Amino acid sequence: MMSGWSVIRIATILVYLFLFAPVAVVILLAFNANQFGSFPIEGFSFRWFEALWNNDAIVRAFKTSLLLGVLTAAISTTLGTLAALAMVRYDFPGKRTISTLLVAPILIPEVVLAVALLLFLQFLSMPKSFGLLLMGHVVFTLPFVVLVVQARLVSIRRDVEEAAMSLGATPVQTFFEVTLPLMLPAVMAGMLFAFTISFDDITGTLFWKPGGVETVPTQIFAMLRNSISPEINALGAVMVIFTIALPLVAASIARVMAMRKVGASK
Amino acid sequence: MADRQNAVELHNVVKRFGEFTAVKRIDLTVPDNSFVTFLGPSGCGKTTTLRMIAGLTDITEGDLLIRGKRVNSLPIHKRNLGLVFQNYALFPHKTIFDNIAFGLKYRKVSKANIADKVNKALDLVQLPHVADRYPNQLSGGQQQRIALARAIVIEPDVLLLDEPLSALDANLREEMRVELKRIQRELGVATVFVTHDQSEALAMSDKLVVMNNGFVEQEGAPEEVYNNPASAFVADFLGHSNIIQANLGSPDAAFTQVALESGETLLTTDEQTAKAKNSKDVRAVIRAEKIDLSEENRATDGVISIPGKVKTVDYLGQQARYFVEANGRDWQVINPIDAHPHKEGADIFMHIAARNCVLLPGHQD
Amino acid sequence: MAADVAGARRTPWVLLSPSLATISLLLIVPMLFIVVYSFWLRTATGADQVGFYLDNWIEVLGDRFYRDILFQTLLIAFYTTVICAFVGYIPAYFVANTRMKSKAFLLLLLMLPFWISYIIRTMSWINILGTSGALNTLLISIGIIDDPIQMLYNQQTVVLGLVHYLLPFMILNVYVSLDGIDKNLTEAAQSLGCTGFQAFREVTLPLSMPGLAAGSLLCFVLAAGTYITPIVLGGPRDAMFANLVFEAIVTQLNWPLGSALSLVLLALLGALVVIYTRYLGIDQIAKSFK
Amino acid sequence: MDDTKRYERLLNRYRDRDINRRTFLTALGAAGVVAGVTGGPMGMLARKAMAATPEQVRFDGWGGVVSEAFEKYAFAPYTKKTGIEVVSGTFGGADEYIARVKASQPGEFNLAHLSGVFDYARYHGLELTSELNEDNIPNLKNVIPTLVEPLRKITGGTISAVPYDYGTTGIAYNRKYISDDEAKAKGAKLMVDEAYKGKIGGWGEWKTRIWYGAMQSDQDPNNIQDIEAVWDMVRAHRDLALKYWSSGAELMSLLAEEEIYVTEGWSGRIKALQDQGHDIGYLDPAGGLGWQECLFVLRGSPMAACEELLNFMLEPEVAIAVAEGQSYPPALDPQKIELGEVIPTLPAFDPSGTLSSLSFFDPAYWNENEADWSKTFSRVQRGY
Repeated sequence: MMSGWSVIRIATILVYLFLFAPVAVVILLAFNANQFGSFPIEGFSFRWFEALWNNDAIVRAFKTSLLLGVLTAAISTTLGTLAALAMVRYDFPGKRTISTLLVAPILIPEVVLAVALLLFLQFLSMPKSFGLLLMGHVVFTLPFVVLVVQARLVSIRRDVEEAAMSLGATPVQTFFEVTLPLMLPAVMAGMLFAFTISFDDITGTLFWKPGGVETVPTQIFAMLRNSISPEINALGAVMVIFTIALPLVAASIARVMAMRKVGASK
Repeated sequence: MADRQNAVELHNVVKRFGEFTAVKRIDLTVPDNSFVTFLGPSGCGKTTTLRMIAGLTDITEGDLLIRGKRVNSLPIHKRNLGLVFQNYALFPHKTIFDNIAFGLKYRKVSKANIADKVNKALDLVQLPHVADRYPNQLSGGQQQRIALARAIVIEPDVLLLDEPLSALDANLREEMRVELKRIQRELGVATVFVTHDQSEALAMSDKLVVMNNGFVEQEGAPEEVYNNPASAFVADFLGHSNIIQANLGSPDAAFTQVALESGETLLTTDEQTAKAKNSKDVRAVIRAEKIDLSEENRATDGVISIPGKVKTVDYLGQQARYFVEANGRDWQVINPIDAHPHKEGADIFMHIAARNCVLLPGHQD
Repeated sequence: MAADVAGARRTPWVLLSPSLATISLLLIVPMLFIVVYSFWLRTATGADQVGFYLDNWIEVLGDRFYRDILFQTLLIAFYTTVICAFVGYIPAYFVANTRMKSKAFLLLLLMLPFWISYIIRTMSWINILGTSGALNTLLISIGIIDDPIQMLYNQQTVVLGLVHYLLPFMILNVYVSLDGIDKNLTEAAQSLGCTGFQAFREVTLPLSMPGLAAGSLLCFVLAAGTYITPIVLGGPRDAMFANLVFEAIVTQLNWPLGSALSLVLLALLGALVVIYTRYLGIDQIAKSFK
Repeated sequence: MDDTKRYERLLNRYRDRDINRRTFLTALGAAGVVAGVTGGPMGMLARKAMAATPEQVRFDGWGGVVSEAFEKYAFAPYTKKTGIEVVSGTFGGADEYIARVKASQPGEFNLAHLSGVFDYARYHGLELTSELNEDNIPNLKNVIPTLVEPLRKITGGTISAVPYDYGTTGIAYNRKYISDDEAKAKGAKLMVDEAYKGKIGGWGEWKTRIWYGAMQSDQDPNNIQDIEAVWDMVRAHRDLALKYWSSGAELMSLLAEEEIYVTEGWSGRIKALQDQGHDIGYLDPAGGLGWQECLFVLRGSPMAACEELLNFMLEPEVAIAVAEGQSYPPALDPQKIELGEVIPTLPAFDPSGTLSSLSFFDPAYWNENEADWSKTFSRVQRGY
């Protein structure tokens, strides 16, 4: 008879398989020579990667998504970190309400958020712009950053900051010299979160993007209207590799930093 | 030359957190070069007071003076204080050198001078070889020394120590206590030390401030506070005392009689009687270690003996604590253990000298 | 110098103001605007008639159709949440309790599906479950079945897609609360005579409830708001409420009606969040993002 | 080297059949990439974010191969020639696009590749139509008149768009399971045949569903007498269908992977499937459903620049290249223009240039019922 723990281990492996099955299929089919990107696989080929590379629209969309994701991550991490600092380090009236408010964007269905903002803009007679798209992304990535950074900030002891100030650092200097380096892992995680959510977003982007701006998901969406092509799988594979590489690189950077901290003498 | 300056003065300082008043009107001075200890149970307001001096907590009412200047709303980073925390609060992401150099950097000290000062500080705390390590590579005691080095290297006006020894184990604590006192002497910096450990407080302080419930119960030299507690709280918090309701009797030749509630009569000095003469009720305070136990009655002039029976004995190393029943009342007695300690159930006599019977005015709470 | 003290009181608001300004301007104000819009009326040409009409609300609240779809949406969200809770608990428990050194790596792996395009992830189920998909091909080649089984395009596949999308949220939440439980507690329970499973039921499970609840809330809200999954993986009938919102606004250009529909969905999910905040606290969600 | 001259030399060589289409495309594409790279991503975005200025026009299309065809054969050369930049975007569907236009400022969107006369009428209803100066579009005379007339009727004599291509939505079936004879015999009713339960597909668009519902209940789709009978057919189809598809890609993959055996389909997509070797039959039933796509100019656009682009896109070389790229015949009249060898083989191609064999959505009739029917369909679709 199997022990309970073995059952749990096997079940865990199964859940992991479930989570990765679609990813594996996407990567597999990206190398399929078959026209429809379906099983059975009829031969190994790089043709879809080649097609992808030659597809200007996708390459452009990829650049846009990258830029959008990076800017979104930068802005929403900055805003979110400040907000998290306020929430963790200070007590003030209405804190509970504000805490709910900061999380609200992930609790409102995105299609509702998208439509509301669109209607509001039209009312203001404001044209859509890349800036608006960016701010839209910032709004719904903000809660994730706030939550991640907040959780981490709680575990940073306040006395380290007090020590810095007692030694003559101003609050701002203290933040950059002590607090920020200590919460960097959470800030990075929040940034990564914001980046990928932005990179992956379709609903809001469809509504908010100004003309001529396509992100990878909207480009995929448009491609689906007119052509089915394993290019989409190749694109998926590239994105998977790209997105897997990012956290892995981040993790190894974190490890190198940790190693340096622990040093050789231990 | 001017008068001897006070490093820190608190005048009528009050701290409220919302409805709760943590510090209820405190008046205190920390003289230059002195080692002042705030002693009290947790929640007594001692840490809050320290944090107000540091500038980590703002003051609700009253004035705070550092070196004669009112600094109530001066932010912490402009106060030039050395602060040592209970959990060291070393920067985990900086080397020991950078930790100690931190304050110097913000004082615009030149690079060469920084290195020089840091090395001197490391020498002072007797850890000259750890500059390149990170805090998590040091033991607790070493981290505490570094925290101290970091606080003193900036040559602070006042050194503030917030229960700096409580995270250390017993032996190390003893060692650091001596070390801390040595360094303080060497530097001559005015020091405020917060602790709930009475032995630390008694051993280290020039001046002891006993706090309770947001008030200063008593301040003074350690031996004075110890021998002559101003309140039942102080008597009980510092060491173990027997506090018994009593009535003052008529003055004898050299002593005054004190009739205890439990029936015995003790003697006390005129000095004590003077303290209580305006009060209807008095309490007699007899420290547990000031009672002499023996199997024979050794009453002499000025020493009363009370017969009793040993109920329990706790061995505390070189001492033993006895609970002695006399007239239906339990007394606590702490005596050194001689060749043969008293056994449970033994009939013994408690001897109490007149000078060891301290009187407090007022009624038992 | 007194300004510094006042400054300390102002600091949190200074720190919060960029976020609050962003959220107010891009979320609160537009939401209020949508409330106004829901009282307008769509005319025959597609233009909007400004005014105060209750027509949209009468239609949305009075029509069984919307109620039924709403119910179906909540049902799908409920199934998704329950499955996520059951399926997600196990790996969370494993990662929290494993003595393997690669705990962080296991967590990172769990997070990875987050980093993969939602559309592609959803669509790839077609390649797995389709008539000529991986699963059917496999089953036929090892001789379990002779003809492909029709697995796609029904409510189950919609739930499957949603579970796949939301599982990491659940696992993360449960993991955080499981990781915070003092291992001594289960040992104490066992020393008092519980079997391993009883100790789990008496100690671990109740203590992990907050994480489970936070994960469930996120799963439920996110599931109830989706519209792409039912389009890609659903059959003709499998629509969710967000699809109606999308249709009203995009296909029928009936923005006032779409606004009213949006608000119904929002009100319902909002109520859920308020109830949750009241009894469990939003902080629990915060905890899960350590 | 002067880019304009290079382009013209390329075009001439292409006209002289000196280089083939692929080479032509590659050369133009390379020019486009150079322009894109030197523009830089930020500059590109900043300019795109603004409303169109006379230096540029906004064009929105379907994306995928169609947009690629447009960019390579029409926009890049046009920009080289005129210096006016064409900012091109894509939309996922006509409905999504009209929603975006409705929420935009005048001038934000200029040109769009829109489907059908019906949408043209919708845009007119939203007062989004403009008035083209036909003198600036000499190539308009080559366009099939029956495609232009319905547009004129809606906008009172003037036009706001030029027809560009056309196609049909016919019945596509898998020959492995359904013979040509059976398809011909059953026609539209093939899609409500119990025998193929679970193997039937259909477009999840209300107009098409109602049109086919009318055919299945033997009514004239442009004059439905018994709408309940139509809804019954829509319901019957819904219950037999496996999936409503919502994109050309889905249509193709459903048929190619044999998830479904029969559906209605877009002629160009089915042609593409056949070219890839799938044994798919395609049938336009009697009174088959035709549609046209036009290049629409929205109110508030820089008219002269737009008109010049339209004229350029109607150049036979450009129109034919685009048509071959997307497998839909161009709107050019085969009686006036030599369309080459490929175009006549495209499904729905009408060599007579009259399109008299096809039926189109009567815009007035369908617009009148739009609000009602689209909403009802939304319900029927979900089981009501």
